[in-house]
Amino acid sequence: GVAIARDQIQVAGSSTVLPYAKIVAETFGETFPDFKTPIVESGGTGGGLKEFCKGVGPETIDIANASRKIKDSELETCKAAGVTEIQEVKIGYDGIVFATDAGNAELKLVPKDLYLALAAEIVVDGKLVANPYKKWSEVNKDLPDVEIAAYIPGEKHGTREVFEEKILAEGCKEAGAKDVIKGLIADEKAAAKACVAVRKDGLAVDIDGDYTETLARIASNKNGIGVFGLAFFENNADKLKVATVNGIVPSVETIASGEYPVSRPLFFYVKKAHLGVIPGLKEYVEFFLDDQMIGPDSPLAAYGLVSAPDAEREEGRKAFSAGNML
Amino acid sequence: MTEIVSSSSPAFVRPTAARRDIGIKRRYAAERRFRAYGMVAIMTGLFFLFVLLWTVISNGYTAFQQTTITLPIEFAEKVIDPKNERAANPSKLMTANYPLLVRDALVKALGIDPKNRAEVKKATEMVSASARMQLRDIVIANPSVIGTTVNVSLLAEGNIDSANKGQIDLAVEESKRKVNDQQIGWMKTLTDSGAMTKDFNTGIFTFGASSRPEAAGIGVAALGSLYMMLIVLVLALPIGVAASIYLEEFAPKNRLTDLIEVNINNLAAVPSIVYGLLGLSIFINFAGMPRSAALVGGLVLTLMTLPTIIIATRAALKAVPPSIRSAALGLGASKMQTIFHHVLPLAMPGVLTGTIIGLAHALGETAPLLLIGMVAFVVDFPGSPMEPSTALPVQIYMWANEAERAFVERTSGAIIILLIFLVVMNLGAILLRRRFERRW
Amino acid sequence: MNMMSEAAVEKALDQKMNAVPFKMIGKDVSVYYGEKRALFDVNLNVRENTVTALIGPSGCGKSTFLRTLNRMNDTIDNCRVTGKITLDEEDIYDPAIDVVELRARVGMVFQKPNPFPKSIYENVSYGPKIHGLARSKADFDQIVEQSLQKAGLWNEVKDRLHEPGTGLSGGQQQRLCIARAVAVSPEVILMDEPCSALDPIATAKVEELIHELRTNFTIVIVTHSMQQAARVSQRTAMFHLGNLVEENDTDKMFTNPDDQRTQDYIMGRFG
Amino acid sequence: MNMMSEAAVEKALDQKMNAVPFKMIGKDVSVYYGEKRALFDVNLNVRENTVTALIGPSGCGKSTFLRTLNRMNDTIDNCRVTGKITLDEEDIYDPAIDVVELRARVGMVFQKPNPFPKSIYENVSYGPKIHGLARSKADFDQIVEQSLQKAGLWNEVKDRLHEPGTGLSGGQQQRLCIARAVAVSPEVILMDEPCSALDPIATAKVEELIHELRTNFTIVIVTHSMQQAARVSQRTAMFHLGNLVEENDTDKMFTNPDDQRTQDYIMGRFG
Amino acid sequence: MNTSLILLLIMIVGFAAYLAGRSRAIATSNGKLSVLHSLPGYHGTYAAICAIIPAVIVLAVWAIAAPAYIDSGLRNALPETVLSQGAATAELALGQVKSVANGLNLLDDAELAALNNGSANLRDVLAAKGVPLAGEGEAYMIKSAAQFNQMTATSRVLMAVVVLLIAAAGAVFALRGISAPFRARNQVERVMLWTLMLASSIAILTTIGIVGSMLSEAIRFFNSVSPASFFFGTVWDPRFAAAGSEATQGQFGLLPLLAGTLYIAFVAMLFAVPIGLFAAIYMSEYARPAVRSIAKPLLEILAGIPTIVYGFFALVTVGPFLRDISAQMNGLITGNYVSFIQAQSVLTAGIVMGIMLIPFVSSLSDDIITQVPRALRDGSLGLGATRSETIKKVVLPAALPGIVGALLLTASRAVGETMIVVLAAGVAARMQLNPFEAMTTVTVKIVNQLTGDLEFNSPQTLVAFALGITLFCITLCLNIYALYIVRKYREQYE
Ligand SMILES: Nc1ncnc2c1ncn2[C@@H]1O[C@H](COP(=O)(O)OP(=O)(O)OP(=O)(O)O)[C@@H](O)[C@H]1O
Ligand SMILES: Nc1ncnc2c1ncn2[C@@H]1O[C@H](COP(=O)(O)OP(=O)(O)OP(=O)(O)O)[C@@H](O)[C@H]1O
Ligand SMILES: [Mg+2]
Ligand SMILES: [Mg+2]
Ligand SMILES: O=P([O-])([O-])[O-]
Repeated sequence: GVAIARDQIQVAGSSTVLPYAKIVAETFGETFPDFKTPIVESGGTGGGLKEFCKGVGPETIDIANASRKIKDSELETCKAAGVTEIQEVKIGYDGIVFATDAGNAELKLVPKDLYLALAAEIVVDGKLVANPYKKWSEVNKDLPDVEIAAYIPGEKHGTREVFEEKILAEGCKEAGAKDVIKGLIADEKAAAKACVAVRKDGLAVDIDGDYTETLARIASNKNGIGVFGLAFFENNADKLKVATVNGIVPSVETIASGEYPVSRPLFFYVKKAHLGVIPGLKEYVEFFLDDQMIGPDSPLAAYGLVSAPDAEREEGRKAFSAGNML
Repeated sequence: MTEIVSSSSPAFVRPTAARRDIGIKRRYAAERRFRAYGMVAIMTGLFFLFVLLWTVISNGYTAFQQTTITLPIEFAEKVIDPKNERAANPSKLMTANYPLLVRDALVKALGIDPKNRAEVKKATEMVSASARMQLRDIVIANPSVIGTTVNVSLLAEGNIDSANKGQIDLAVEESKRKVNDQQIGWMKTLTDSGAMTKDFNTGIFTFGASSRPEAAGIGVAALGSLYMMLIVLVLALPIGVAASIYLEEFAPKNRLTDLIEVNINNLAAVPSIVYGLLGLSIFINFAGMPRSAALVGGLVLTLMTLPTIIIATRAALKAVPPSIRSAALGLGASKMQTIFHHVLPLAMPGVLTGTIIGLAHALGETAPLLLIGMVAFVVDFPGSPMEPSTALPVQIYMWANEAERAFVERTSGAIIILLIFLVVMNLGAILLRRRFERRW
Repeated sequence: MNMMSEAAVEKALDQKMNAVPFKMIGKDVSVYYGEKRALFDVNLNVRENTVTALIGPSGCGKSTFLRTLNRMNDTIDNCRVTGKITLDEEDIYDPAIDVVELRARVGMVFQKPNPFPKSIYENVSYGPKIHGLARSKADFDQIVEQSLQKAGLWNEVKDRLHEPGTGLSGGQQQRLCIARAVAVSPEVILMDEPCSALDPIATAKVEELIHELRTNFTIVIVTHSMQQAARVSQRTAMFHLGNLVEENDTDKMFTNPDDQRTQDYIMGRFG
Repeated sequence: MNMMSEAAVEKALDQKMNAVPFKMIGKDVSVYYGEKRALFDVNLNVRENTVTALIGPSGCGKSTFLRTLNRMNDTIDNCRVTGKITLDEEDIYDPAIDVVELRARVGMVFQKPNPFPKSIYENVSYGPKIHGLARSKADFDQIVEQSLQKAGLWNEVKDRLHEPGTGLSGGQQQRLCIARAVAVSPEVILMDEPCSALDPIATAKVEELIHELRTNFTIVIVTHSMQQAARVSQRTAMFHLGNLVEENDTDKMFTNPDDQRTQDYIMGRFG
Repeated sequence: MNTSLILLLIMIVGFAAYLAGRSRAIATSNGKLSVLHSLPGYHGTYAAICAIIPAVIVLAVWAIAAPAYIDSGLRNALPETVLSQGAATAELALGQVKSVANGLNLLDDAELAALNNGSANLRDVLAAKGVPLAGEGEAYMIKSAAQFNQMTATSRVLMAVVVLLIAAAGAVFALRGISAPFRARNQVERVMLWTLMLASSIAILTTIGIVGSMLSEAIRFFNSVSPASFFFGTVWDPRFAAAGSEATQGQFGLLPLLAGTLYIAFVAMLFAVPIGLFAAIYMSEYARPAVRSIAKPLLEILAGIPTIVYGFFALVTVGPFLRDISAQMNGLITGNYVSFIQAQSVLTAGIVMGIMLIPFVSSLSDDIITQVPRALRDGSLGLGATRSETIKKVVLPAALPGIVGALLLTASRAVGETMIVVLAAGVAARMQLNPFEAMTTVTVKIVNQLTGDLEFNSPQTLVAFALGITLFCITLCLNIYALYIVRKYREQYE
């Protein structure tokens, strides 16, 4: 095809990062009138990275947003296609909260309870059996006496992995199921997976859509518990009641400090070869990394991004200007 | 029966004929039931349409209003261009600190202590961040305003807008809402002074995408959809009709054409996202067309719409009685003439229905656009179908997934606009179809 | 009904035509197609167990009048009927009347043969089926065979009863439509040029059928053949430009018509 | 052609029929509808400027044969023709032949009237338009008027030329189709029972038309009326069960046919 | 001269040829058009075709081939240092050269000279002209760019000349061939026929494209997952191996998805077909024209409402409604107010999808039914059939081939729908028969596996391609079967 140098940055990838990238892109366009506002596509981390790894050149995208780290196999594919110089940029953290309808009493959750309520199989009398619990109160009598209904991120979402790692695996350990499972399944990986398998009898519902869908489901089933991003929750705090995990109320502060256990880092990946070729690309990345954008007092933080600690941000800026590559 | 007529029966006196029982009661009951089914069917359809429209409109009509705050803005030279270098370097005007002007005006209007940083921040948050652009455009358009004070209507920030329209429940505790009590007080002050008003929201039609609800509009999306629909109409209708004519009228009836027929039916069952995959690999990767462009979107939607139009057209062509064809052929019209002069006009209602339904489908489709990069954040208006743009359903989809409350009504507002777009688009076809409809 | 011999009935009918009761009475019937008026105050009565022939030049309103008799006009969008038509003293345009029953009692064979795109068998069994005139397969078989035989089509189609009726020749289609109408055994049969596409032999068959039916049914037939009218009918009505010119005993009509126009038409060059 | 007086032509034709050249020659024509054979090795020639009548009982293959003459059979899916048919010595089933041109030269009036669902005017002007027989509106008007006049329909429709042709009475539709075919002035005109729905006067008009056309055109007509065949044709062909029974001068045919079946058919009860 | 201008010129030549051809034909006829084999319009069109089509073909070929040719020349002429860095770098460099070339066209002679003697910075000069340049730009680029500009210009001029000559030649050729017996209509119709054929070949090309764009990735999927476990597997759980199995691979059982697809489509059809057909019948047979002309377009709006709206309708309104009403019903009967219909269920998805599909059935069928000739209706009514009997026994059978087409289209749409299912029936792949519980469809999984966080080259994503191809084949088989059935049925009648 006919390759003509582009004058507009193209970004694709995670829908979790999208709202942040949008704010940055819009502000960038306003602040740098010489450059066009970047195009930010949504299409999922996987889809974004796939486009990213198509090759180098103006007909390929410049930046892939990701709500997880790039995987080794993806990196390989990238390199094979000539995308050898990739710069990884961490923009901050996404807090993951549990919430229920605003009309409900406050929920105090611990990983163990969540594990027992949502796991596919739990240990009863030293044996793995299909999860028998139907109500939260059966799991823990302090929890409400209502049917279990949890709206958790579907497997297409990066959040799911975080949920499994930070909640289910943890709960599995706390409930003492991990040792039993290890005794039953020799393969370590398989054992770890068995710990985080979610029940499929309809009480735990996978949501492959966005948080709007989770919100709508809670609206139609007031007893449901949903998993949200912190930003989304904050915008709908009047409709939702957030649950504490291990007694900690999720907030920007508790997440940044690491007190609140469930969060994940957000990234984007830049093609170094495009820096300086695509007009404004370098400026865009620098603008993004500026404290003006991702600092604790920035619009992204106002939207709900959990800023990385000062040192980490500084390090990120240095790494980028030094041209560090994966 | 007819117990007869003999010569002896007096004239004009009729024997009462014993009527045959042809189950008339039962059949009429069946007839009434059948008719009722039809009515119920239409009513059901219309009922659902009504419910859907009602949901959308009741949620969305407020999107056509927007809260604005009219403030006397002092375009102070010491803020905009303290070193007076705009003559030499016009770009200075582009990057001036316009938000400061807004802040000063607000502080004055609300009577806040400028030193109280927390309060000032809360107050400035009430005005949309797009005020920067708004003021910049005013200054660039007319640099002579510098040094004067002008009343400017600024967009209120999304949450303030929502609160002003009553969409945020102000009864819940302060920490749980995006608008705090102080801001509510200010809102009242501004409303009372006539500075805060609700106006018709032209922005929703003219703005491009934005992360700020108050500055977000469907302009880019509508333009993108317009480009795509034009492409679809210009390509899919003629190609679809041509293909149907060939298959229905000319193609020899053999295994191959059977295969093509089945194949076309099958294409209708291909999930729309697969057309996105096709577009990505053929138009973008192979033919090198640009990503996120309405051109590619239009082509993909054309391919997606074709089966619908072809199937509808073929069905309509099939239904034209053979006597019409014989009549024309018998007069020495060629097959081509017969088809274009007689058969096609008679099949036209069906063709147009196919087009209406196909276009409606194409207009509302998001999934295939995902893979060709049209589900995106695009601020600048596309000057041509080659430039990045989005589409109406994409905008709806993206707004539906936004966290801010103000996007909820805008989502419904955008759906209303899409439906209006749909109706306008189909109107021509519907009128045309009525002209072609006739019974014989 | 078979108490009297056929000959006796015929004689009685022929001799005392005027004493035969009216099966249908048309009073001041006018028909409009949109603006255009197609019939002008036609007063025409149809006598029971009689064959009434309608004659007149093409476009004079014969089919239109025929259609008013079983309200087939209702199906034409812009068609409007005024006046009064009764069947056995009941006003058939009374809103309370049941069109379906009316049409079951007053059957019709159309001018253009219009077989259903179904098999020959289904074409004929259609009427009996919807009216519940037969139950078992055997009953249906019998009705189909009888009706086709009456229409003189049985021999030609008996081996292809399950082939589509639309694949027949023009004349065969016409006879199929006659068989279809006869299968319902209506009280009155309206026939719009039933022999127009038929060869002489088939025509003779149909005329024979009419003759036979007449003992039990009332028949109105539109024909362009004066000979046919003379052969099959007892009463003849002559239309011209939407007016009923004359209605009379057939014998009288063809020998000594009252109206000059009738005279001219009948004596017109040939028949 | 017009150098001779009409009467002279007629006389010449009548006397020396056998000397008249063949316009169309059918040799061993067989037609199959799927499995079913509808014509069996028919050898029938059509003479120039002659009216040839095809007679025979319903379903015997007259329409089928007629349709082979301008390849209208091609439009029936499962229909297959074998044998050879020529027009002016050209094999019309030759793949090189242009069917469209053939049909422009050999026009057809169908058994069932099938007007286009368009206005009367458009129905008639369609043929001339596609064949470029007229250019100006005036030309068209003239052709339309002439054709309708020839078909004896002008007076009835002259005030409603722009109303749909499908709103005409049966006989009017038939005449419209005749007018439509005549408007193209083909060399050969095939008419499948053109007068079946016509009253005697209209029939006379059409017969007159045929008579008139005959000086310039070749005509093949299917009819069920022996009288009509006798009146209008010079040659008559009799079909029976798909076979050509006899082809002969009309006079001879109706007075002294060679074949017994012809005799029986013609002498059949009435005509 | 750019391509669209040339195209415009060709069209003008074509139009002129049309006019000339027409008038020449008229002249040839000496005022008697009937001596012409074809109408003058056909002669004109033929001339236009001769002028336009060859020229446009050449133009298209040229427009594709020339840049490729120029590019390859340019690429080879890049400095060794660049070329040695691999193809990707070369591509980028090439892109840069083209930007430079673009910029050079905007410069005046003085600036060009300054550039050439190195006294001016390339990037700054171009930036001043509004042409952004990535990097500083190297000296060789100016030369390459100039060469590029020159080659492009030459190619354009040459192309314009050649193409317009061809157009003119075509026109002259056609015009000279005009004579009374010339079969222009046949020629034009042949071209039209080819055009029609070309149009219908697009359907085939689309199929090839669809299969082609999915095949290689599907094969990659089957390299890591055994086809048997995919096609016959009854568990869909891509991230977890079956309990007790040695494999660490997830389970990619197609059957639950397929079952869900067919089940939901079936329920949707069960809802849409009766409503749509009865609506069509009512509109075409009973309703007054005014009612029909309003109801029909209104129903058609249902087909244009974005599916996400339906999805939320199902999620927020229909699903909870069904759930609550089932609880009420259960309560009334058994005293136990537990809902037996889940908010997300096959039923919910089926109903909501059915609503969307109503106009597919109603509008298309309405057109077909209206097309049934009146004589058939009259025949039946004249026998004393009621309207409904006429419709059921005569009109519908006559309209059947068209209606079947409409139904197939509807079914196809039901199979291909995603968003409604996601929101109405969920994403849980379960294999069960209860319509009141959740299931999911193939298309849902295709979309979700493609657009998530999942690693893009793992079987979890690649399975989307396998699913796509499989669905394609399955619906193909279903369609073949449908065609077979329709044929068999039709044979009885037509
Ligand atoms: N399309 C068709 N498919 C099958 N058979 C047909 C078809 N058309 C005609 N036939 C059969 O072929 C034979 C000859 O038919 P044809 O129409 O030529 O008869 P015809 O002599 O014109 O009769 P009529 O005077 O009744 O019109 C008949 O038996 C008829 O049933
Ligand atoms: N649907 C219609 N719309 C408008 N005019 C009609 C319609 N049907 C018939 N006419 C007109 O009404 C008049 C009478 O028509 P009708 O069909 O009754 O004639 P007819 O006596 O049956 O003639 P034919 O012997 O030719 O069938 C004619 O002038 C005809 O053109
Ligand atoms: Mg009539
Ligand atoms: Mg015939
Ligand atoms: O869209 P995600 O990749 O962030 O789930």
